[in-house]
Amino acid sequence: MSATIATPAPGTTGRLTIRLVLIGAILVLAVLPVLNQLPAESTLHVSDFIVSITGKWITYAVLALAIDLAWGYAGILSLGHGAFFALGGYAMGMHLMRLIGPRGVYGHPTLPDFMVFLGYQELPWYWLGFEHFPYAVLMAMAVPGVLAAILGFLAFRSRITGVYLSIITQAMTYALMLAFFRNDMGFGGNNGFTDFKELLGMPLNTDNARAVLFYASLALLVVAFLACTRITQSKLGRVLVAIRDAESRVRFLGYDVTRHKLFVFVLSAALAGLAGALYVPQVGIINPGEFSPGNSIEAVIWVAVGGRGTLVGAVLGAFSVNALKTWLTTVAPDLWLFALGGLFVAVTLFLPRGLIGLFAKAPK
Amino acid sequence: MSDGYSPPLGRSKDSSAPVLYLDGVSVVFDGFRALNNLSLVVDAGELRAIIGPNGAGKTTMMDVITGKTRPTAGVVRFRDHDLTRLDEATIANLGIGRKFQKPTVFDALTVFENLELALKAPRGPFACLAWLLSGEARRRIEATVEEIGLTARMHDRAAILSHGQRQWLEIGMLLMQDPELLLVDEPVAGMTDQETEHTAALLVRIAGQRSVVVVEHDLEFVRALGSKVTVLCEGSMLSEGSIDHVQNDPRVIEVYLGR
Amino acid sequence: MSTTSLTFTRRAALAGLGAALAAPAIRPAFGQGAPIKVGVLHSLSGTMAISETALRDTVLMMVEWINGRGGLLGRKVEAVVVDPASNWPLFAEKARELLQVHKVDVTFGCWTSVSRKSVLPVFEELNGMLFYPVQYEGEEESRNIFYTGAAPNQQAIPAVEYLMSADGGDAKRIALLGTDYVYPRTTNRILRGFLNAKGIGNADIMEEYTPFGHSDWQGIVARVKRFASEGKKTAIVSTINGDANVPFYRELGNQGIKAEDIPCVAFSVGEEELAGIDTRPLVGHLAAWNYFMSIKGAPNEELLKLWQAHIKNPKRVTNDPMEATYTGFRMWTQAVQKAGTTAVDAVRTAMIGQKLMAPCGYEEEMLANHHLSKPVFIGEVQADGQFNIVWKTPNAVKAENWSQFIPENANRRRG
Amino acid sequence: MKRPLLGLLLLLLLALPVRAQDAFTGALPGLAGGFADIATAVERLGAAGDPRALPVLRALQEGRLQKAGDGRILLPEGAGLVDAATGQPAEAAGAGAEAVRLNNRVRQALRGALGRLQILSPDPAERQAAAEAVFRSRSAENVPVLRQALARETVPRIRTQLELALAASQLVGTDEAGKRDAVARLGSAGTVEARALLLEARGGNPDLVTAIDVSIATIERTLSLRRAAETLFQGLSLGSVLLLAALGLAITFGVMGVINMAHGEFVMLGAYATFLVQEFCRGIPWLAPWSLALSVPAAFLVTAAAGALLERGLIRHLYGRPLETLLMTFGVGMILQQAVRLAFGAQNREVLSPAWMQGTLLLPGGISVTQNRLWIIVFGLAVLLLVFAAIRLTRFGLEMRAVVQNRRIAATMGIRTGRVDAMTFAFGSGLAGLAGVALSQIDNVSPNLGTGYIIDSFMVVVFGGVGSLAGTLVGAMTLGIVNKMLEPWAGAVLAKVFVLIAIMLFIQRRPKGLFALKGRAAES
Repeated sequence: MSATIATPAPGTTGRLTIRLVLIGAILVLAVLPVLNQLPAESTLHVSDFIVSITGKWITYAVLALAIDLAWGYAGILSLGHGAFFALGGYAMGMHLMRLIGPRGVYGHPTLPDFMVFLGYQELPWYWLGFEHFPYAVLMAMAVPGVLAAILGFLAFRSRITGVYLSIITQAMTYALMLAFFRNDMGFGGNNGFTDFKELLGMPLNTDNARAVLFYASLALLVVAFLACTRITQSKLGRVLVAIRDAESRVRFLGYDVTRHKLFVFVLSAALAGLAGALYVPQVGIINPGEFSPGNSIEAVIWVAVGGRGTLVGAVLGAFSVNALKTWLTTVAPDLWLFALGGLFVAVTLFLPRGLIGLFAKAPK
Repeated sequence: MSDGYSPPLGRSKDSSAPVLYLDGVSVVFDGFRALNNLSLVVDAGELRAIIGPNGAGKTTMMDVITGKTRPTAGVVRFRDHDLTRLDEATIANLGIGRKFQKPTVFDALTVFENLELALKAPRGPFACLAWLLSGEARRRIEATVEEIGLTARMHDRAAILSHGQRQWLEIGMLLMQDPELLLVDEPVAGMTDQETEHTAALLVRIAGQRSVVVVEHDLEFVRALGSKVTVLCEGSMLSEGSIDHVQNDPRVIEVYLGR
Repeated sequence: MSTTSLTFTRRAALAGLGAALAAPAIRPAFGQGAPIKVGVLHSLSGTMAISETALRDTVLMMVEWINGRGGLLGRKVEAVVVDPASNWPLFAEKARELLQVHKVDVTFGCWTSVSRKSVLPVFEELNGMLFYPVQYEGEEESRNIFYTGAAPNQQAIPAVEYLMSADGGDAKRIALLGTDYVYPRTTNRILRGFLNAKGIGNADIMEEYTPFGHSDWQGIVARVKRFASEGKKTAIVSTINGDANVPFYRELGNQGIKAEDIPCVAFSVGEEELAGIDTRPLVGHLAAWNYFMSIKGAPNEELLKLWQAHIKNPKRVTNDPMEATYTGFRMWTQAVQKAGTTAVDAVRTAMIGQKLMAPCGYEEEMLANHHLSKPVFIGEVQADGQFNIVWKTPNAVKAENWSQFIPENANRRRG
Repeated sequence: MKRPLLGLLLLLLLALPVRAQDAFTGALPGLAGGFADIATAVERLGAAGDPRALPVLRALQEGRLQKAGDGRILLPEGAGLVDAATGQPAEAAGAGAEAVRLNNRVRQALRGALGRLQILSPDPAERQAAAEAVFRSRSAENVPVLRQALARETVPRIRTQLELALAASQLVGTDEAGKRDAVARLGSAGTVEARALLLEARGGNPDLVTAIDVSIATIERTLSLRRAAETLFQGLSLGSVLLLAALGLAITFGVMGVINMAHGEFVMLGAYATFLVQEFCRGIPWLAPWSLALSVPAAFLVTAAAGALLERGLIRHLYGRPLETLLMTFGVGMILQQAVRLAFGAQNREVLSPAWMQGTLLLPGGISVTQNRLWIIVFGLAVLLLVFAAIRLTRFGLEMRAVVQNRRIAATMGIRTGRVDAMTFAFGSGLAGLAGVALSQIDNVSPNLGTGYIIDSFMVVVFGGVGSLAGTLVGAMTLGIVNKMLEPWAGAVLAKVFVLIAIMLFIQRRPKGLFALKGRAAES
């Protein structure tokens, strides 16, 4: 009995099966780059396309996890997580730009092409340090984290919740999008960063680099999943659920709700930033379009489709919606928006607990 | 009361000094005076019942004490602390627990977990993350569960409890908080007579170790508490004294009992 | 808790998807008679759909056209249409899908520079071939891309020269208005260098950028009016893109800026864009392109006939990027016939030096720098939404993708 | 251009038929040449002052003038063509005849020439336009004819314009006293055009520099005031667009608490409804001028119906779950956008502005405002008043407020709450359609139309205070004006970014917005 006290909803057996399923799924994913190395004639061969697209989806899954942690557990529906993801991406993008070095079109030793072009004489101060990989990774977490901390502190302190918070976070990502579109910001304007050459000494656009990035993303997903599971199963997780369901009651119990929400919001933003940092070298471009409010909403919808407040659902949602999108944009280029839009409507209407609700018992 | 419940340690109690002190408190919403120059003193270990018609300001008074509502004017003190400057969480951590009129428990959590959240312990996010349930804590929780009669339902989610059971669970949570002052808003609404009796006995037992303020409509229940009674009307104190005293106060009869 | 079904679903989802995507890849390599595949990588949804859907239709029209003539190398030509949804990373993903999964022989696609930049590494890595049909800022050259739109010296510079000529109104002051992205930024940088070289100082140049889809032009148009009141003949050079043009021109018309006083020459406004504007107040404003629908001659009539029949609308307009797509497609078919194969390396070699009597009425030639030689036309907006050509170059102009007006290009090898 | 003044004077005063005929017929063949020849010919025709030049130049301006293969200039008259030189019908002219084309240089010459020819016209409107044209063409040769016109003119407005034109013409002449006089007069005109003329003259007249600078300073003072007024107008205009876009949300979100992410798409539907009404009216001549007016009810009904459908079909199942509603309506928005794209094509659709919404209106004090934006401000305020009246004065408004305040009690009073919900949502959606009508006059009518306004509208409602119409009005106007005030120094993008940040900070300070509902009711 006591063993189950801390872990309520799914019984021990349920948890075990979920674990087995997860381990199985991870193994299937992990074997993809290996199958990629098989000769193309082999029936088990997996194309580069599948590997690179799956790598991308894994980073989306991490983003979905981050959103689920904040929304599914603490009830913070951020429509600005795309911005945190993009900021992480920009941090990594800056690192990749610095690594291009003199190989740019204009051959400038330090300045990226677009700066040469806009007449910069030297690197702006905020670009300093990004030539170091650890610094870039740190920034990929710190910048979204600090932004989330500022925004969260102001909003949570003023007890802005629910749709108001959603609207504010949406305004945040919109403002960032407008700002990053400006070429004068020093982030490459509309084009953002592209034409990356290498990362950690590996030339990008090789099978090898793709596999390394794939495994790094997979590792991040596993670690993030375990960390989120740990959090949600701790007393903190239960406080978050309590906040989600009855915020003011938690205050009367003596919990400083602002701090708890801030903790999870900042953590979630930093995780989204890390996901973005792994996304960028895999897709080869980062630009302000990533800040567009629609992107953030879509990411939230992945979580809703999969089933919020379950973690597994977030991952499932990210994979299934994106797979569907990839498939539909090719087989039904004119009609895919109907299918996807219809899916969003159907899920919110008929599957309030998402796809996972089809299989699992009622979650928290 | 079960052995599992141990009185708080190291609490310096000056039984002569009042625990709660309200003086000249007014609350104005959009020109409507919800509280009008209200004064109230509750002593350490005292059990106080507050009655009054709807809209008399009972809940607003609770809101003011717990930091939910800021008074427009007046003094609200808990021991040495000026409550008008503090937020709900800080006030709760000073030792004021509140049970709401409409039972508010966390539906997604089990009975055990609800109590665990209320259990007096470090409240920060990192502390919560690192929290491990000690044997001592579990014993206290289990004892309280027994106290509130929910042992059989300890691992059921609160969502599926009956109304009365939710009332009890919330009282249990209040106990877990180990407060010095309990504010209890209509604890017996929706309870059977037997449960009501049980609750009255529990509150009487608790008082003495700590101060309890009970807001209630049920005069039988108030009588069962056998405590001093304060009657509120239109945001002010109308009458104060024993139940018999207030029941015979003509002003009280006019505005409340007489109707 | 039905864990088995969960496992099943997850695996099935991945496996099913893999099968769906990989199915064409499992087929045997193309033998004689297998269709030639043409990838179409234009946005059909999102902000760029407004411009790019017409290009998708153009490619489909050309595929129909070539099949109507018996196909290519005796094989059927098949279009593979995907929707990159105005999402730049999705462009890269779809490019990879076209090349690796659908094994397309050639791709026609992209409109914005950023989408081209996004797919460029993919085409280079997988040695694909992309035809890019839109005028752009230059400063690029990839062996895997053929640029069939104009380079800056084939559009921007002749247009400004015209403005400064007696016919164009003797402009001595230029307002450079653009959408804030790389094409306007680069073009304006080149123009600034050019204007400086022509003796127009920076005090007589105004440069202003607005975001995509900017809809409130009141302030900027008022500022241009003021800029024009400094006692020198002023002209506007607009690199405003897409959606923002309708509100811009409406404001221009409503604030009474007449072409006689302050002519505005645009590089991104063609017949398609004008279709959404009441052009009567705008008569006399200008656009510079390498093709106008109003050009006379058999090659253009052929294009118009094909297009209006394909789209089943006798009033539907053509524009410059459509002509560039058409020209690119025809040159590609010529090159494939010359090479006798669709293999990228062979076709690439065969492409250089391909000539075509293009709908613009001039013979265009694919140069070694993967750009075309093209004539330049200046057209005046007419009340019916068409352009009246008021100036043209005597010959096709060779593309300079590396502009001589950008100092950093001085130590570069000329393309 | 170098003909002696005296000759021109004689020409005009005596109008010697022989000489005029010479000048007129001599200039005509130039119209068959290249653009430079045409421009010269036009100038000569204008200078000649021959009455026969007027129809020729008008025909040229309207693109009706033909040139025959043999170089003759043909003027359309009735159904046929006449030879402009002889006035004889041109029999076999059709072959090889083509329209004489214009470019900006020709248009410029044409404007000056027509101005000069029409400045003595009996029609005051024509004289006014002519005086403006002569002002712009700034030629010293115009001085005598302007003096003549001034001597006759009685309409004060045209006199002012003529005086300015005279000053402009004198400024480029050689008469020093006249120039000095002109500088002073242009200074008092206080327009950008006058400033341009003075700046232009500054370089070539060293001894007038001081006088010119004084005049320019005078103009600058007038202009800076006028600019402030115009900035205010621009702000109000942007504000009125925001107001229209947000009013529907003020109902659906503010009153009902429904987050409708497809609101922008409803705006877009309204714009397409306007387009359809226009296309319908195009074929019916007597209806055509009313198409925009007809669009107002049509757009309202179309979007209201769409709204009612959305509410009854989908949203009502999600009451009490605002976040899910948000996600679902996002999906609805995607579907609507693509549906319109497939039905109408991705390209922009052309919605014409009626004549009364085109061009600029000159307010007292020389403040010029664009007509379309002025009307949109009026429209926005009118819609606001109607909404206010609908809520306060109608049975529907009463029921709506009742349902919002206490659904259960309203239901027990016999109000069909479901119907009221549908009607309220339809009402808010219909308002979005009205915004679409207005936006069709300033923005693209394309499937993406709505996406640009959705976030701004939400910000307006949240900033103004949810559930408060006054808040929506004040919020929209404040945002519009602040945005336009920031724009000149921050640029359009940063201005918007600053405004967004300011709103975000403001909401932290006052989570309920500018016009917050206070008290217990607002707590829940």
